[in-house]
Amino acid sequence: MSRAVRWWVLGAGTAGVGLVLLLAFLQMPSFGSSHHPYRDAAVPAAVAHGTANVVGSVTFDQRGIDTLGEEAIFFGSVLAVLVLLRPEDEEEPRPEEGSLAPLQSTRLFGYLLLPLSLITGLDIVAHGHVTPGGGFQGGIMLATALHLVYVAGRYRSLEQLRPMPLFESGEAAGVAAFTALGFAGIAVTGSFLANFLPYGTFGQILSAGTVPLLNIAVGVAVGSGGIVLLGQFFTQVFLADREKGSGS
Amino acid sequence: MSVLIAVVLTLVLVCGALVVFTGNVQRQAVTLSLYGLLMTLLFVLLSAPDVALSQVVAGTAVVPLMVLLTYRKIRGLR
Amino acid sequence: MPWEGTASSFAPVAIGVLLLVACLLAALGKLLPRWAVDAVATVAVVGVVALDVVLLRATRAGRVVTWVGAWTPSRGSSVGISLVADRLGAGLALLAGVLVLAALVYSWRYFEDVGAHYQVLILLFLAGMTGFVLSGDVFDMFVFFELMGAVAYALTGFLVEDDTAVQGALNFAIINSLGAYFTLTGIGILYARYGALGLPQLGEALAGQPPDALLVIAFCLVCVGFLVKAAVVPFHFWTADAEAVAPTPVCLLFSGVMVALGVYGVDRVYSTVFGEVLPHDAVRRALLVLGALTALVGALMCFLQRHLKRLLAYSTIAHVGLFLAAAGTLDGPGTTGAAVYVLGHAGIKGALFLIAGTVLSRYGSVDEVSLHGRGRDARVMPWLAVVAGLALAGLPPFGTGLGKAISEEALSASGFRWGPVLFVLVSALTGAAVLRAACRIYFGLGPKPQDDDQDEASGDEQDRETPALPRVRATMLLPIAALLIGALAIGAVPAVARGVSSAAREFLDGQGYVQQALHGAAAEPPAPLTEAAWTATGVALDVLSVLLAAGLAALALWKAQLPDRLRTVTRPMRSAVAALRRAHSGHVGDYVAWLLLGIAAFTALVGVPMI
Amino acid sequence: MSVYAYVVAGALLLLGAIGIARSRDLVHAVVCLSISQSGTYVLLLAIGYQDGAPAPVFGSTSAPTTRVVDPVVQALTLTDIVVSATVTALLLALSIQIQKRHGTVDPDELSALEG
Repeated sequence: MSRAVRWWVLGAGTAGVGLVLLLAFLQMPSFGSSHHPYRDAAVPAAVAHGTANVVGSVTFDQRGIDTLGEEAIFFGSVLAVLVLLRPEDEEEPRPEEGSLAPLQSTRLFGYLLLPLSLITGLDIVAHGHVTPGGGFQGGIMLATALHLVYVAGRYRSLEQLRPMPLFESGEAAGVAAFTALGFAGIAVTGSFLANFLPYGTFGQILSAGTVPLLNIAVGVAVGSGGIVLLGQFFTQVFLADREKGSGS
Repeated sequence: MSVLIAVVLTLVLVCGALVVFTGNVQRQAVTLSLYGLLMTLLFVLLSAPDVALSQVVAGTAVVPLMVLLTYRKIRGLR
Repeated sequence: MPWEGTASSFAPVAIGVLLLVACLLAALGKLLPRWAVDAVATVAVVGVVALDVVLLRATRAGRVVTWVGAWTPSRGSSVGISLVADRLGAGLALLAGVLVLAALVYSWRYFEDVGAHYQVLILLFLAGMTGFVLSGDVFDMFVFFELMGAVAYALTGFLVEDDTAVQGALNFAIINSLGAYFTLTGIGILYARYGALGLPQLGEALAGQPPDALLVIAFCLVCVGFLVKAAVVPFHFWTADAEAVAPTPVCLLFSGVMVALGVYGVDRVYSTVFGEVLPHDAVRRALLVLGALTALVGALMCFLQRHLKRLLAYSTIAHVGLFLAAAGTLDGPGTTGAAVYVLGHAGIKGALFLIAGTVLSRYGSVDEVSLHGRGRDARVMPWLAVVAGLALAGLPPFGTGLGKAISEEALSASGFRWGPVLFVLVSALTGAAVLRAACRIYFGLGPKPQDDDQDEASGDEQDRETPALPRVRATMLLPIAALLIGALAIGAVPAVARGVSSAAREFLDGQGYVQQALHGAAAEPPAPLTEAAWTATGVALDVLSVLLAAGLAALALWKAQLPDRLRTVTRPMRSAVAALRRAHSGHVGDYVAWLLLGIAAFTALVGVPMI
Repeated sequence: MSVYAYVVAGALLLLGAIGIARSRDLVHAVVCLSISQSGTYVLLLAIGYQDGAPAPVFGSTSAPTTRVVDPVVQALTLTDIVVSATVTALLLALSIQIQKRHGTVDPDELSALEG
């Protein structure tokens, strides 16, 4: 329909939905109220399972199948990007060489920050059940940290460091590990995704039963998935430069 | 409701409008990154550290980077 | 305690197996030959279908409740997520499994050069549908809804070489995602006041609450995502774009079961959470109005199409309107009619999409006009197409005819005289469109139509999805025949309709759901309904719509010889139709505008009469 | 002032939708979609907030207490942010393919799917 009609429909729709939302917001408990029934049950449940980071307990222990679903969405989306950006026959990805060499300072900071950010990422994954963080955040951090090699060096060295098939199967392995832990729950206690490991001492690294293991599985999946994702987009950009022959 | 949260909420709203109403995609990616940072600040103020960490990693770094790479690819194809 | 026991782990095992096999195929896909990938995927789906059958039998003794992670309720409350499989939910999961199996078998020969990624996406799609149907937690339903969505966007744009595929996929993705965000807003509003996400917990928390604005708005917003997925007017615009371009086996899944899950989502949320709070007649009126509108728009647009897959997509929209109208009566007979109609329609529409796939693979186009008489050499396919067209119009004893008859009976019994008229007209129009296309392509009936209007999306530039096949392979013919026989069995075997009626009454019993899921109360399934069977008026109305369909098809085939007087009659209608056609513009901005207006209108439709 | 946070969330949701409707570039529309989505994050976290309550993470110093900000909405939001980054990547990949196939990403020129 013409732009003018679309404006009218959009205007009416926005006004209507705005009014609807406002009416609902006015009847909701006021911002900052202390009325949180689900929290009153979730915090003791997390403490009972020895998980200091209650968010981690809710994500991986109390509402585990939600996170399994989110993992599957992540896995499906990365796969979809692989499918949609698969190089057709006339485009084979060969990055352009001889582009601008990075400044000396960038090289220095890049190579200094690389191990630092990798360790931080690993720490955030491993301590997901004790301090803020977890598999999702740590995984993406690891994925972006690896690309410091490209920032500080050349794209070719990054390519050698990350063979794509390894990370594709790494992502599948992470999701499979998460599901396998779910089945282990059935084997041990008869209930899917149950927290069957000992809960350890509250607040220590060895605590919260299966939550750290699930965090690590998610860290592996999200880390490798992130690398595959960014790799696909970088390959696409270099494809364009090769066709046009322009500097990258 | 503390004044600081109200201020940051207003900044988030203004920056969101900025992202929506920037026509050029390249500038929009940079504004999106700024928007991600403001959201991170808001989540810290709402005492949600996990979500702030998630936002700073995904919303500030990865998504704008992919938007820029997409923009570069589309401009290259034109 | 009623929550333990082996039956309670069937649902998570089904989802887990699908995910594990998907990961296996994704990791090893490149190393295995194509037949091995197909074999592994098919065996996995057969296993899940078997699990669904066992789960369905287990639900005969009452709902199978699974509290994931051993978070079984204590003193009537739990922080965990429940998967509640009642007979209707398990039946829909089984239907999804069977259709995915048919799609996989059809894809063996249909696609040549597809890597393991296609099978992995299909397995994830089944995991999403199974999880959505069996979940007893509204946020969990949202997560599996998103999983179905993300995988569906990829499957729609799978054939990236085809020009229109990717644009249809992006329109589908943007509109579905926006709808999902409104559902999440509704969940958030509900969570703010009641602090619960599980359907049983919410049902108990809402019982006895006065129906104020927050509850009406929360219900309407939660339904938005489901109504978009169900392709209900005015949220339906993405459907034709997506289904016109998606690979044919994927269209079978979209039209066969995915849109029906949207209607299921609305009904499940209403009957378990809002059933005691929002007055039935307000919600009934809204659903009936939306259903009737969707049915009419879908049927009219279906009759106007010449692109086979768009024709079938609009026919699906028309039938979703009928499902919503039938289920909108919110009583036993209506829900039974809708459920039987969904089962019958899944078989018939699935077969029709697969037939359209064979037309595309043999003749290289899905444009009815340019394929005039091209199919004369086909032997079996023409008769399957004609039978499927008649069955779509409601030919007894097919499941579609029985579902239509029960629904008409339910609507007129609850005082909506226009119900039977709507059902007969819409099924006749959609049946006529299919019959017209089949006769024109396979039998070359009617004069060769000249290409009059060029602006319309003809199916000519539709790229061939596979290299030209000399003749239709057995693995493509088998699923078509199986789906048709299945639809026939649903109508002919009386036990099916009786079982569905008992399942429908159990589905509507929100209190029983809460008591059994949260407090472990034993629940024996209700007795079947007597109305769930063929009746004289039902058969009469079915025969009437079949004859009407045949008449309309003949009229369309030989419209060139019509006397001019008759054509002037349709002059004013023509401008309205042109406006309707322009509204389906393929522009994502229009679709977003209609989405927002639709949300406001739906909320007003439910809420205003209650003030 | 108790609804200001919710109003900002609702505004972001609608702003994104308006952005998609008026957009002349599909990549711009995808970014607007992610703005809409961030609206739902603000709404969920605003619902979970409690005045003066600390974060729901207990260290060796802070003893476990239920007087913390709601952890459930945080769990829902944190996974959603990362996962939706990949769904946005999926939409960006689709828009790259649209550019390859149609030579344009402007929805007005793309309305080829007429009728």
